[in-house]
Amino acid sequence: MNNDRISCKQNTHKTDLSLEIAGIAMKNPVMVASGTFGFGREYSEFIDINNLGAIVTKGLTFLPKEGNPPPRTYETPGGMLNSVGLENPGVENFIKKEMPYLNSLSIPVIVNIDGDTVNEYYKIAKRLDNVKNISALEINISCPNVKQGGMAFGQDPQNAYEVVKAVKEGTNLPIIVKLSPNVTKVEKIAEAAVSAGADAISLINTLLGMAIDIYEKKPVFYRTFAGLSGPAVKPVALRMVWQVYDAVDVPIIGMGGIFTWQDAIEFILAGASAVAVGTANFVEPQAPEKIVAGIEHYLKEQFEENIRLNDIIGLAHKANID
Amino acid sequence: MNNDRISCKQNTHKTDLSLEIAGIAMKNPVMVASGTFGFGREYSEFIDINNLGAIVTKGLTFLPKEGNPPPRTYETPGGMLNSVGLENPGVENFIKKEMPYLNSLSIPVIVNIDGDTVNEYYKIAKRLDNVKNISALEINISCPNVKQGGMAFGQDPQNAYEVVKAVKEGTNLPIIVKLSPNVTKVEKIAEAAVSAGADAISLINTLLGMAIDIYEKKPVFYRTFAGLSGPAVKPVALRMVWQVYDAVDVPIIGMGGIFTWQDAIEFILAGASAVAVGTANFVEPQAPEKIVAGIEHYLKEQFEENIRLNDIIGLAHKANID
Amino acid sequence: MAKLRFFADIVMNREIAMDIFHMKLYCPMAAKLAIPGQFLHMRCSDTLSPLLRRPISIANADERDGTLDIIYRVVGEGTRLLSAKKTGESIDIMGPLGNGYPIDQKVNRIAIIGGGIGTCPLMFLAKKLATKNSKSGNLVKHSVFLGFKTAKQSFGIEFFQSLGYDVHISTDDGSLGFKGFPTDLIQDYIFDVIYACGPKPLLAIMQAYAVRHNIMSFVSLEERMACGIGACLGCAVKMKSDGYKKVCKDGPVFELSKVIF
Amino acid sequence: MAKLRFFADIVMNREIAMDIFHMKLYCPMAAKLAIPGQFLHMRCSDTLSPLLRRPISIANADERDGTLDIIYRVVGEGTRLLSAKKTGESIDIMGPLGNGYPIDQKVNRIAIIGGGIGTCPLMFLAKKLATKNSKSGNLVKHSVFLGFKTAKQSFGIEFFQSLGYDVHISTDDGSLGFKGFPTDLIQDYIFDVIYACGPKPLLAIMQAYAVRHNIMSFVSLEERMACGIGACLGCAVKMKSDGYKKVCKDGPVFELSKVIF
Ligand SMILES: Cc1cc2nc3c(=O)[nH]c(=O)nc-3n(C[C@H](O)[C@H](O)[C@H](O)COP(=O)(O)OP(=O)(O)OC[C@H]3O[C@@H](n4cnc5c(N)ncnc54)[C@H](O)[C@@H]3O)c2cc1C
Ligand SMILES: Cc1cc2nc3c(=O)[nH]c(=O)nc-3n(C[C@H](O)[C@H](O)[C@H](O)COP(=O)(O)OP(=O)(O)OC[C@H]3O[C@@H](n4cnc5c(N)ncnc54)[C@H](O)[C@@H]3O)c2cc1C
Ligand SMILES: Cc1cc2nc3c(=O)[nH]c(=O)nc-3n(C[C@H](O)[C@H](O)[C@H](O)COP(=O)(O)O)c2cc1C
Ligand SMILES: Cc1cc2nc3c(=O)[nH]c(=O)nc-3n(C[C@H](O)[C@H](O)[C@H](O)COP(=O)(O)O)c2cc1C
Ligand code: FES
Ligand code: FES
Repeated sequence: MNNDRISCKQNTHKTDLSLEIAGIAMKNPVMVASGTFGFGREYSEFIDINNLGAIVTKGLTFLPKEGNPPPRTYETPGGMLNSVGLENPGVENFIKKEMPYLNSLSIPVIVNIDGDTVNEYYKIAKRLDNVKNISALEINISCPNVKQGGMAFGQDPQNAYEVVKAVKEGTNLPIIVKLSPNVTKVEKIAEAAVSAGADAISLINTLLGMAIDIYEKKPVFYRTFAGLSGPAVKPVALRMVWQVYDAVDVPIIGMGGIFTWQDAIEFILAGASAVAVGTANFVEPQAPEKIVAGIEHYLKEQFEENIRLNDIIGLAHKANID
Repeated sequence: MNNDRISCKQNTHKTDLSLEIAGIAMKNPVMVASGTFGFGREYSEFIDINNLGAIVTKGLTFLPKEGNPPPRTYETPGGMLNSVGLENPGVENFIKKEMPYLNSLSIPVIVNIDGDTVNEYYKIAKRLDNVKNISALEINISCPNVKQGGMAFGQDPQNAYEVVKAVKEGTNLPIIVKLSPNVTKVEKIAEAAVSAGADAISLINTLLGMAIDIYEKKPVFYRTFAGLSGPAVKPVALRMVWQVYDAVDVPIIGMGGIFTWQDAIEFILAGASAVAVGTANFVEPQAPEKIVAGIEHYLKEQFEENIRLNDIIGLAHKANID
Repeated sequence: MAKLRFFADIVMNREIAMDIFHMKLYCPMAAKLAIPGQFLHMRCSDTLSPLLRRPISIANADERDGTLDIIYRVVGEGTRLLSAKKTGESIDIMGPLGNGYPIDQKVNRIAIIGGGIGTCPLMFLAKKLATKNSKSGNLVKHSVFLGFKTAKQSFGIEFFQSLGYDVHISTDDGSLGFKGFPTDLIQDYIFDVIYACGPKPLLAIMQAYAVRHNIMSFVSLEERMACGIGACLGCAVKMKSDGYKKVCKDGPVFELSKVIF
Repeated sequence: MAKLRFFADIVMNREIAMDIFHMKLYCPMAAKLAIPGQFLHMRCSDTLSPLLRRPISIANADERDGTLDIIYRVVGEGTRLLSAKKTGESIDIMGPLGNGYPIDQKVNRIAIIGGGIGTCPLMFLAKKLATKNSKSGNLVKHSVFLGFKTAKQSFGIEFFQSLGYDVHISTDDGSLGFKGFPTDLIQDYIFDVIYACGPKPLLAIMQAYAVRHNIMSFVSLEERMACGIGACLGCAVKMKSDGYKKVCKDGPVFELSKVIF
């Protein structure tokens, strides 16, 4: 596979974690996953957000969305289910109330967008196109917790193609397409997204799961199904990153169960140019910062001087070929 | 949905756990999952196997199979990956060396079968057709750990249909079809299997996952991918049982991460007539026995007298409709 | 920028009633910041099981000796692991989190009403109110109404008494005090402000009562939490207007009249 | 039908060398059944993390006082949790499992060779061999070759000496005994039977040595395990003929000459 998916700005440090994905310049490859970090503000009491590679916002819809009735979260072995249902202030309120804070950050801001229809995706993209300080859009075609749209777009290559195409028409911003793991062949969806113009692929969104309250004798969640995330899903996420790396030539942002720097390295060796930390934030707010430090340490310990992050992306595929 | 998927033999006890699935009479709904219980002998030093509802053997191929190189197992958060690769003695050795012990048990014996080709499935089914004391065949169209066949049959409705059809031609034994969770719409595969004559559906087999050794910088497993099982996958398994229950009218055997009786009850309320315990056996050999006791206790505590297991299968679907 | 995340030393952890534990933590910074109604988001294990943190109310905080108290009931895996922790171990906490009870009202007659483990945040509240009243020279007697399942699970009674409150007790089985619910007892009195915490049925009755008598009331709510700080939108509770609020960030204390039960 | 599953009481659990712990368990039935080379399959936590059991060799068993000893190195989550267990707690074990070393050979010169934590099963073996020899009046001196990373991680030396063995020590860094590997030391001697346990490179060298000198040799192998009893086929090890064997059931002890490394 190719090594030039990301171009690294070389600097004088021995280990250079900086990279550029789809035109987004990041000082390290560790982002936070959409929906697990609000619009950033809340975690500023726990970490220095400017230490992250990039921030990804909670999913936005065109109009405000109230979200699902409680309960919205439920713990499972090694993971959790969520059914937030894309509660969000809508694109206008976002621009008015959240962008000012995001503008104050020195790191790239990636806005996660979601729609019920292809046209809604188009409209949000268009509206965000001329907003300053947005580095890229992440198209969520994989949300399992809404009545319409969401995951359905991510389960069929043709649907995925159309959404991406529409967003491309609405904006000049780089486009990251976020895939659903609830498919037979994730690489087919990735290929469709890339052929429609995706500049990068992110995966995985949550696995579709559920829980039943055995005393109430009914599903825990109002919408019956909910999204599974956390360490439990890591082996599946890693496998899908591997498959997509073999299938497409755009950079991959890997996520799903990343808790430690060792997890992050697994994703990078499998083919992810960057990683995103989701559920782990809830348990260990410093997880992203610790992961940055761990990656740096790993590079220094395991490779010769002047190694670039770039050099180890997808490295495990080569071992495999031998 | 219908209540007559299973017919319960009423007896004088207050809680009657006995049931009949696809013509297999079981004294309780707790089975063990294929590949986690060998051919039964090993666990006889830890539990009284005759207390189980039924035993399901390790997957059999027509000829002996050596299996995959080590490592074959790997622990993950709340679960494990395996890549055994269907090591088994082949159908003739099975009949000669393993059936005598299985004959000595008083519970139904279900034989799990696997093939590289449709014809191999047919041949095994035919060979086992006239072997005494086999209660049913479970067709594994979902093994992720072999080079050919296996899961590929379970990821496409047409392929699934053909395998089941062929097995039906080879045998008069009841047929359970074991589905792969690595699909976009599991209910479509279930429908295909039923239309080809499946008498019952079992699910889920393992989720396709992987792990990378960050110091060796290569995949942990020789075949790169491996199968994820254990509590981590339970929410996904439960969701799929729910979906298949809504789609087909044959009994369902639910499995995937069942550890406690509470887990088993969740599956039953979601629509499983019986459950199978897999990975949990490794950790808690008495898990199946404890689950039987727990189900009995739950029925007594939560329902009025004379409740039958039958009455609560899929119960959570009704709550949902209200 | 205060980082609200600490590794606190466990000074004490012992069973004070059936399945109810009292843990004292040494954590000067958190003790200094804490106000009644806030909670700690606690990691119960350093493994991945259980995964998420557990929210537990602050039952007391002593700024001078730098300690925080929590009182919790063992109900599942997380609280079971908490109860197994030993003096001298340290524990990973986020907090104090949430908004806390407003206590600046100039009022005469205060009622505090709690059910079971809901008593915990009310203890800290009672202490702050008592301090405030003694400072302001306000000597009006305030009332506390507490309900427990059974005598064996009761706790905190002497604490409220020692602060000078008029304490009314009920138990479901009549093994201590009135047989019934604390809401049965309160119906005879009238107050200027009510502070409540407890199971939903209790709170729903109190809501009706407060609306009927037009009493300003504050309630601390519970909901399943992931982040505990307002980032995941996981702990939604529906309000009569304004849609969903977050228990962890907008609450856990809300105006009782606004909540939909 | 013996049920090989017990809740054993922890009699002792303490660090005996850097990161190396010695745990003594009270479990009369298992102590009675155990033979050298067998292992216990231990649940390190009563939560789901870590999920699987961990195989640990039996380092000693005393039928009279009903105890078993294990010695383990803290390398990951499971062994870390083991090391945190306290006297008086109980622990869930399956065992004794596996086949054990054959010790019925009528031989004069025995070599025991171990590397690091591989020393553990050899301790129990040495004790059994010593008992057998003293019973049979066989007074030939047997040799033990042990290799450790560094002096601080060494253990068991006095144990072998007290049993009357001729003990040869090496360390990777020369901080104790010979600087190098135990395989360097053994090259000067000739034996009738060799018992080995340790890292793969050590075993591979020993295989070459044993084949060259045509010495009957037994080795205890390690492989990742799920069930530990032969049911999952997870712990495969390739043999020169006969395909894969199961370390847990067919082993962990194998004839050294038959193993493919
Ligand atoms: C703001 C707030 C303050 C609280 N204060 C106290 C207190 O002072 N003392 C006390 O004993 N308990 C208190 N609780 C309840 C306490 O959080 C739960 O009892 C605890 O999380 C149960 O965890 P577990 O692992 O033992 O139980 P499990 O049932 O195994 O927990 C499973 C999951 O459900 C969640 N959960 C279970 N019960 C509750 C609940 N009642 N509310 C919210 N989430 C729940 C857990 O956090 C966990 O994510 C408070 C809850 C909230 C939201
Ligand atoms: C038959 C047998 C006897 C053993 N006897 C001893 C002993 O007496 N003392 C001792 O310290 N160690 C012994 N080991 C190794 C011991 O099992 C591992 O060190 C231990 O499982 C590590 O668990 P962990 O959770 O601390 O490490 P982790 O690396 O976190 O474990 C992750 C997984 O890998 C497996 N694993 C890790 N290392 C090994 C290994 N070397 N062999 C097999 N599986 C491994 C674990 O069992 C677990 O499933 C023995 C292994 C076997 C197979
Ligand atoms: C509470 C919660 C809310 C989420 N909301 C969104 C969202 O709005 N948009 C989106 O694309 N993904 C959303 N996700 C998915 C995560 O971004 C991420 O893809 C997933 O959780 C897997 O990563 P993890 O295992 O590290 O959490 C959400 C996940 C959680 C747990
Ligand atoms: C080690 C191992 C071997 C397995 N072998 C088979 C097999 O031969 N045939 C089969 O149909 N399923 C096989 N499975 C899948 C299980 O039967 C079961 O479907 C899966 O593990 C999910 O259940 P669990 O989470 O309870 O383990 C195997 C699973 C494991 C862990
Ligand atoms: S728990 Fe995350 S927003 Fe309240
Ligand atoms: S560990 Fe299961 S067969 Fe050896």
